[in-house]
Amino acid sequence: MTEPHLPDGGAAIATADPDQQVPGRSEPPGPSRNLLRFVGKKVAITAGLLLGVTILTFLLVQAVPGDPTTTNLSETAQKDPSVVAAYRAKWGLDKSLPVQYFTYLNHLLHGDLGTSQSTGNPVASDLGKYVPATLELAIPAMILALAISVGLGLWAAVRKDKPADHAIRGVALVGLSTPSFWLAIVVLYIFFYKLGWAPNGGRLSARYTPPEHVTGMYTVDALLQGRPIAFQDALWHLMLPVLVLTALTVSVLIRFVRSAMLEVLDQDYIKAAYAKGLSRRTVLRRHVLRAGLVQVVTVAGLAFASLLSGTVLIEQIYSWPGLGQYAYRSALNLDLPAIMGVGLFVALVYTLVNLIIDILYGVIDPRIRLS
Amino acid sequence: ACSSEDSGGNGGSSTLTVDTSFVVKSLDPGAVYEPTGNVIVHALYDTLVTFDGSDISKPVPDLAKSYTAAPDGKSFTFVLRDDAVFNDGSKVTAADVVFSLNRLKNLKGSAAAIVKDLSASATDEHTVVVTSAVLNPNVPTILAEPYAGILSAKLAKQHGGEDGPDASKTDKLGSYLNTATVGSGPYRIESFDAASRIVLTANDKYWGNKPAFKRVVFQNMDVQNQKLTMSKQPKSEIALDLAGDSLSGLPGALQQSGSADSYYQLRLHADPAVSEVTSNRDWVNALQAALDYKGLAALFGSSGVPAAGIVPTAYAGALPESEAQTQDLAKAKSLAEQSGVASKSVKLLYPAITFGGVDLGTIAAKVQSDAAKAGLKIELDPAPIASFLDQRRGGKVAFSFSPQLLDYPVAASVVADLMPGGGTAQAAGWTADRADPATVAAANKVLTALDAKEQVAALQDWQRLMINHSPYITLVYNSGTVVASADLKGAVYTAAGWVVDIADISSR
Amino acid sequence: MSAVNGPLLQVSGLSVTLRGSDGPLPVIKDLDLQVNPGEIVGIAGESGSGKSLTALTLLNLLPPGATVTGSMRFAGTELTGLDRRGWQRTRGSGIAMVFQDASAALHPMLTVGVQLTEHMRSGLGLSRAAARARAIELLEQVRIPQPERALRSYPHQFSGGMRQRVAIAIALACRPQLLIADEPTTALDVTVQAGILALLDELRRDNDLAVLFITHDLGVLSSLTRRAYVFYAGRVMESGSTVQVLTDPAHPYTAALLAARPHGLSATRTLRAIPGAPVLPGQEPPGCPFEPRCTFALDACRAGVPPHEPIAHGRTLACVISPDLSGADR
Amino acid sequence: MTGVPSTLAADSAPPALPARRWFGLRPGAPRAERVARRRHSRGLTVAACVILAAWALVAVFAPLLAPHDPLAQSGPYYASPSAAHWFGTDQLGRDILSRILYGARLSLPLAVVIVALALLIGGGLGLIAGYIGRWVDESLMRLTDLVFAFPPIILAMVVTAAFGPSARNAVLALVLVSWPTYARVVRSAVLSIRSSDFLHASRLLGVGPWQALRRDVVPNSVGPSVVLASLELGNAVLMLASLSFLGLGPRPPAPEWGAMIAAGSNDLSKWWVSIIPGIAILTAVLAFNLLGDAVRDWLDPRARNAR
Amino acid sequence: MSDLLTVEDLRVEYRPRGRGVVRAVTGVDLAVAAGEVVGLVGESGCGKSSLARVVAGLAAPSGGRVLFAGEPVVPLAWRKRPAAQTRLQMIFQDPGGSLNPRRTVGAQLLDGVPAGVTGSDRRARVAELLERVGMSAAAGERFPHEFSGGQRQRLAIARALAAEPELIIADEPVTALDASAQAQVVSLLLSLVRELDMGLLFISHDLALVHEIADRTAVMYLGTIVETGPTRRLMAEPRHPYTQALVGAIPQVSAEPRLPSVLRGEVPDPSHIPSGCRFRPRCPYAVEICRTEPVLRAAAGSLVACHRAEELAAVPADVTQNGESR
Ligand SMILES: Nc1ncnc2c1ncn2[C@@H]1O[C@H](COP(=O)(O)OP(=O)(O)OP(=O)(O)O)[C@@H](O)[C@H]1O
Ligand SMILES: Nc1ncnc2c1ncn2[C@@H]1O[C@H](COP(=O)(O)OP(=O)(O)OP(=O)(O)O)[C@@H](O)[C@H]1O
Ligand SMILES: [Mg+2]
Ligand SMILES: [Mg+2]
Repeated sequence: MTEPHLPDGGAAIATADPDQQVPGRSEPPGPSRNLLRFVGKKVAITAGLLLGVTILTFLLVQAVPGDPTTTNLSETAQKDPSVVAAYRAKWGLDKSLPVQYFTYLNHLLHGDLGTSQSTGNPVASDLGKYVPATLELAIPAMILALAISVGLGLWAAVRKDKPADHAIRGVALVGLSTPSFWLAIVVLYIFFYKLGWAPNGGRLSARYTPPEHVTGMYTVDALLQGRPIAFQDALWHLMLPVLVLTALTVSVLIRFVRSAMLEVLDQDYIKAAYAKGLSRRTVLRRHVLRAGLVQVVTVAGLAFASLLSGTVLIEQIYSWPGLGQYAYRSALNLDLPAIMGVGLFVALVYTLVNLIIDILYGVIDPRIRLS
Repeated sequence: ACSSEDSGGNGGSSTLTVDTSFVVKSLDPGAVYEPTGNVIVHALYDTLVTFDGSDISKPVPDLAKSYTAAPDGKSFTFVLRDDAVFNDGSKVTAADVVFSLNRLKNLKGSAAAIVKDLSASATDEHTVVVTSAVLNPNVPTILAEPYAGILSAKLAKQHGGEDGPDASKTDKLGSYLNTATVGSGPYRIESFDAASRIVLTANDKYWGNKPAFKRVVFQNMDVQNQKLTMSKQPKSEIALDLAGDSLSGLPGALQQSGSADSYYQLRLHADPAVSEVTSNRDWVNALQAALDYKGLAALFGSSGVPAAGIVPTAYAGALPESEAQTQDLAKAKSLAEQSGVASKSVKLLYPAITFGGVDLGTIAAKVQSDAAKAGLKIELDPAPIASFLDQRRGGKVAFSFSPQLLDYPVAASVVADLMPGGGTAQAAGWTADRADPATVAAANKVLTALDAKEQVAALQDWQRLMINHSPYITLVYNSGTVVASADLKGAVYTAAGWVVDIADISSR
Repeated sequence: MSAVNGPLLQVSGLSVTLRGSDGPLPVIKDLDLQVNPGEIVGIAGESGSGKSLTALTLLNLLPPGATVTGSMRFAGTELTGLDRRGWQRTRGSGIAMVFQDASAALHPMLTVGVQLTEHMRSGLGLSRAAARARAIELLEQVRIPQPERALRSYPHQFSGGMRQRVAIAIALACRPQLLIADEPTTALDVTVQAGILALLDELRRDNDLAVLFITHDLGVLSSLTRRAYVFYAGRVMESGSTVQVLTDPAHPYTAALLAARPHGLSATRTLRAIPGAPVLPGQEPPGCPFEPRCTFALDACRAGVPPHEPIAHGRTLACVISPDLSGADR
Repeated sequence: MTGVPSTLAADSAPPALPARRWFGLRPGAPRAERVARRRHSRGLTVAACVILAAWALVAVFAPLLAPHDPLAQSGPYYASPSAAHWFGTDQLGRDILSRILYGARLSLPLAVVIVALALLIGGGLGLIAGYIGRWVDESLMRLTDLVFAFPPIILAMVVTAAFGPSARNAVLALVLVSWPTYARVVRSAVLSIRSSDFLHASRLLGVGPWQALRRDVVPNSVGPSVVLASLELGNAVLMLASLSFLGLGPRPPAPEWGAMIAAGSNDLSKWWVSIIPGIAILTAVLAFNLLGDAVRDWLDPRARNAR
Repeated sequence: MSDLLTVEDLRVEYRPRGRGVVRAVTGVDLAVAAGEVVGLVGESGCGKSSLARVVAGLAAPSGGRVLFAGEPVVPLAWRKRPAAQTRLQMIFQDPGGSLNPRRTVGAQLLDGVPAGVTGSDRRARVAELLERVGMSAAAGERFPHEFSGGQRQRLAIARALAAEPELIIADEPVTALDASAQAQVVSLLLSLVRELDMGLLFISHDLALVHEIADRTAVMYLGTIVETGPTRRLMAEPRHPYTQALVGAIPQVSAEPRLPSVLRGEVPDPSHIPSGCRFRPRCPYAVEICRTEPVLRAAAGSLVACHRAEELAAVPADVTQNGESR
């Protein structure tokens, strides 16, 4: 059976052996064609993925013994068949499954994600509200986590087997072993309940009106609208959840960063850089970091995805009206359009993040072309 | 919109914060049904009649300055006051009332089932007659509930409101009501975020006494956070979901107000074809004797009350506390043995939620462990709420458990539902032929009583009979509680359905 | 660094011990080695004999935990015990190094231009423009076509041979006095190897560069170097002028190495393998490390490590028996 | 969900960097290679083994060790830690220490079951996809993409919410979200073996494709997935606890650690109710993680830096 | 002597993503007879391995034919290999990768023992094979990682021998080994070929090594064979300029050392093969006629693909560019 599709298997050889290329003689075919094909392929894959997500969620929710009418009508109302029938008719639940599905797809193609049965709003507008809330947690947490873990990971790698390394690895391991929701509770207990330094949840103190929806992120919007006090307050509310998310992400990332950096430190080109007489600082900053970033980017992308899901629990504890809470509630209420909306959105983010990673690879590592 | 509150933040006088955990699906009176929605809708829309504070014994005038009941108990005449205006300044007329009540009925929302027998007509601009197709002395109470809020017909129609028979299809008003208010209540909606934050502002055209707070912010907050927040003794803040054990350990300066208006009930299917265990009277009685009602009540902290009958203590007709059920393990054991099915285990279905501050799993686990002491075997079967309701509606669930609230604050409303032929009895397989005739007779007596006193006595008799002859075991009553910061007054809990009248709250 | 009379590099009694998992691991033992200005000196030996470690020791690039004893005098300065600054100054502008695998030794994500100029600016104190000018000059010197374009290219855009040329240019950038080349052609085809060898020889001549050339190919050793050291198990077995060592080996090990290699284009004959396997560090026999594999071994060989001593003008040997190898292969 | 996202472990095999050329891992020095493998702080591994063994013993002997019945009320509700109840009691007056001890009978075996099932299913599919290739491979990869595109907890949440909370459904949900990682790991191992010389050699000797699968492919492709599995054990404990925390795990009154944390999270003044089970999870997961690292170092010397 | 292996106009092409077609082998004719050692030399990337893999049946050719004992070689697929073709065996470059690390050496050798051998004879055969390659029978119990590179390569040879091959294709079998181990393996191979009267296609980029063992040698450049002939003669009097360059580039141990001669340019990318004579861009003798592609032909006492073979035979065989004597 060996090599039933040899050309594919051989691609690895071709990239692993770029010896044959000489500048000016054999540049790969023009980037524009490649880029087009690359983008086309990505779009096709994404579309397939999204379709898969809709089918998956649809089937999943249909397999469920529950019925959305139950959670969206009072118990008394459910005993009245005419009320139930009216409800089912309103939401199209009386149609056959394929019809329901294709109706949904048809709407989807027109950019309509449907209406959430549990909030009564268009799913798209719900997402518009909840997604920025989650991003407001996830983005700073990701940035902080990256900065911290790259710093500490590099430090640990450089000081391999020294006390600093042991300490960093130990803390990361403990972090990795800590249940996020538990950590969130402990932190809340300490900083809110005991010390009173932090608010207890929510995005903004009640006495402030949320800034008008521009980006949906309160801190950004407050700044844009010139409301420094609201900005401060929003920032203050961000503190604990971001702290917890950062801690978790850092502990996930550090070990990868460290091993990536160790791998790099072990490379001949680092020895060669030292052999040239460069200072340690230059070597670490210019040579080690740069090379280590390729792998950091890989895991960072994945860590971002996991961070998004980590927020489900954190949002629960910090009363953060984000995507995670929305997903949780929709799941419990079997709110099909909402679950699908969340699924689609997350799948989109997933492909987007992958795309960004691919692009970053290209930026960081010239060996990797768009292919 | 405005950035003024950034500066006047900590004064706390202008804004009332309401901490509650919510999912508000709609602020349309025709569709509202969840507690926070009711609180808000009650503040946005006036009703014909209402209740005063925590007193739910008798509806008092609101938009109607008076009402009279016809002797047949089927027809009620409401005379509107003439100074009431909607928040656009236009007068509240009988036509608005008729429009609102028709819409409520035809919209086929959650409340439609309650009002399906009612019809309204205007005799003149200030008089409305509401007629019930069946005998129903409780019509005024029903019309006090938030879902019976009165909309401005003109404004409603402008934004797609319909009251015709096919309103359930044609009405387009619903989502508009999340952003604007077409009522005559003390507040109007300022901003609506179904899951995180809802803000009300005072209606400056309000015809009655102006509310003390200009702004009310409903913050979505889970119970634990509410407790934490209140522990910090904030200003101008109330919490609505602290109940049960989460009330303990709160600072003494906080004010608590509550009344036991919900009941937690086990339902045991009476049909042997569904379960030979739960349909076994001895087994049911054994379970009834095995339960530690005091211990169950203690799970709810100070707010729990061991059940005596079915009707919670907040309502007229409740049995006195002295009659509270007690545990009798010896009796339970002997009944269990006698039943002959004690070796069989049965699944207890319940929704996997936290209600009234207590995780239902905890209560179910307590029931399970109490039963085990008498040798009765119960397996717990939590289900997502949707699937729970769906299964129970199917009428094939042997054994289930859930908290219950009254549709409107009259105890008799539960009777029709629980007696053979009622919806719940039906789902529990309790048909007339399986029921004890005396119990059925007692129920009918409650339903036909016209006089309040007579009704109370009948209710109590009925409950005493139900204890040993019905497929229901009521465990405890629990109280909703309003916890308010020390600087507030008027934050009283009402069992009337809207929890607390926001407009009544003011600073000391 | 000022020009000095006498040897450019004088290593004496150098020992290196690495940190192994089960304790210290002596990998280089009592090494004496000398490189004169402008001279190409070769080091040959089997895999694992400590050639690369010697090179790394000379640049203080050993893995953490390594201990170095003995003396390394370079251009009048003692290198053993130098601090970080001191090493930084020595590397690049005193001693430079070319690694075996250029594709691994060039940073894959930095342009040739950056890699070629970054140390020039600190090491030679050149301005950006001056560094660039010198870079182009260097690339021309190592015969890279289109040097301007090459500066903007990444290493992967070059062939293996070209990459090695770039690596050499980088090593030469700060005008080192000594270039250590650790098997720079082992990964290359013979035709490409020939080019690199010619280049190194030319650079030596033009720049008065001393080269310490490490290889395991005796043919390469013969064609390029003038003096040679034969390594085995972290020790020098013999040394002397390359021609003498290779045509008249004094040590049985050298002779065995010669017998094992294909003899180029002379008449076909069977290759003769050295019996046994090379010793691993930490597992040396008490006597001569080559004794277990040596066809001439005597009891005396087991008694102790043979001293490494001069036997004739410019030749040294570490063998107690000094058999007459003329009858043996070559 | 905390812990290493399982996808990380799968894809983190560093993009083919040149093998270590520098310090003699040449074919000629097999022993040196093995020496390098053992360069480890055995202390931590021993500690991990001790903790795990302790937990295993606790799980086995819980009935003997527990001072109280974990399901029965043995004290007042919410009693703070005391001599009678070392770790206090919970909302039903059950002894927390006893519940934690019994909890080990739940979390640890379930974690093992989750990982084993995911390994079996994912590994099996990955093996087939990698070996057969073509459309089989392509469709499997798209399927894994699909699962990866959902954050694991949301998918698990939907599944358990849909089918009702129970230990079985939680396990199924977690298997559903974790098999793709194994599939990918095994697949990529199979792909590299498929182009390996030893497979070619045995095929050339006349060994049939299925026989070769058994002899050459399977034994050589399980290594990485076993490493992954050992690293995932801790994560499985965490994911299970997370689901339980959301009320989607084993049913009450089962003493599941995550659910115990949830029970206490409503009221921080009863800190012992949630803090202590959290520590139980922490130690168990920590031990699993340490052990996973040790297994990886042992099976995969190349990754030894990644600790 | 009839040819055991016949390769006719063999072509191997790859279509890697993002690159043009890679023509790794472009029309090669080759034959190996029983008892004959044929060397195949050429620079890295010229297509040697591609050729070897197709000849052994590991991959299907893009064109041309490979006949083994008169039958076309069946590329491996979802079937067992026909028994007859197991007599064509291959030895790989990487001794670490060519043995299954998780099975004992003995078990792997057993795989190859023909089904005809049964019972205790099978084990005996394994011991015999191990002895034949100079290993003790006890080695069969051990795992590959317990051996050094040279030993592993000998074990790989023993495994190939298990199938009682008539022809062995060895793709750079000693490149990864030390000089000393190289010597061992090469001598072993050579003695086996002589003893068992097998054919051997010995692929290497080390001309000196090929010179030691091959009866005939083919020189490959960019996918084609540019010269072939009896090894001794080919090395002594190379006719193709490329062969000359290869020969000249071998560093010699000599009492009068001289630097090896340099061939300019690089091996071009097989996805961009120059037109005409593919060696033309690097050839010091290229003239106008070289713009047309030469074919392999008998010229100047050799089979050579060069338009100017006769002319060049007249000049001393030295394409030295700067290989001055020192
Ligand atoms: N699977 C493949 N896909 C694409 N190109 C390939 C593939 N395999 C080999 N090549 C290319 O084909 C050409 C010939 O490769 P081949 O491995 O046959 O060369 P070789 O002579 O064996 O080289 P080496 O001496 O380096 O082993 C090279 O340019 C190589 O990059
Ligand atoms: N970091 C290390 N830890 C332990 N042993 C090491 C280390 N680096 C090298 N060694 C050992 O030291 C010995 C000498 O290694 P060195 O790399 O100097 O050999 P070499 O002569 O350069 O071999 P090659 O020809 O393979 O490059 C070898 O046996 C090697 O296994
Ligand atoms: Mg070396
Ligand atoms: Mg090859």
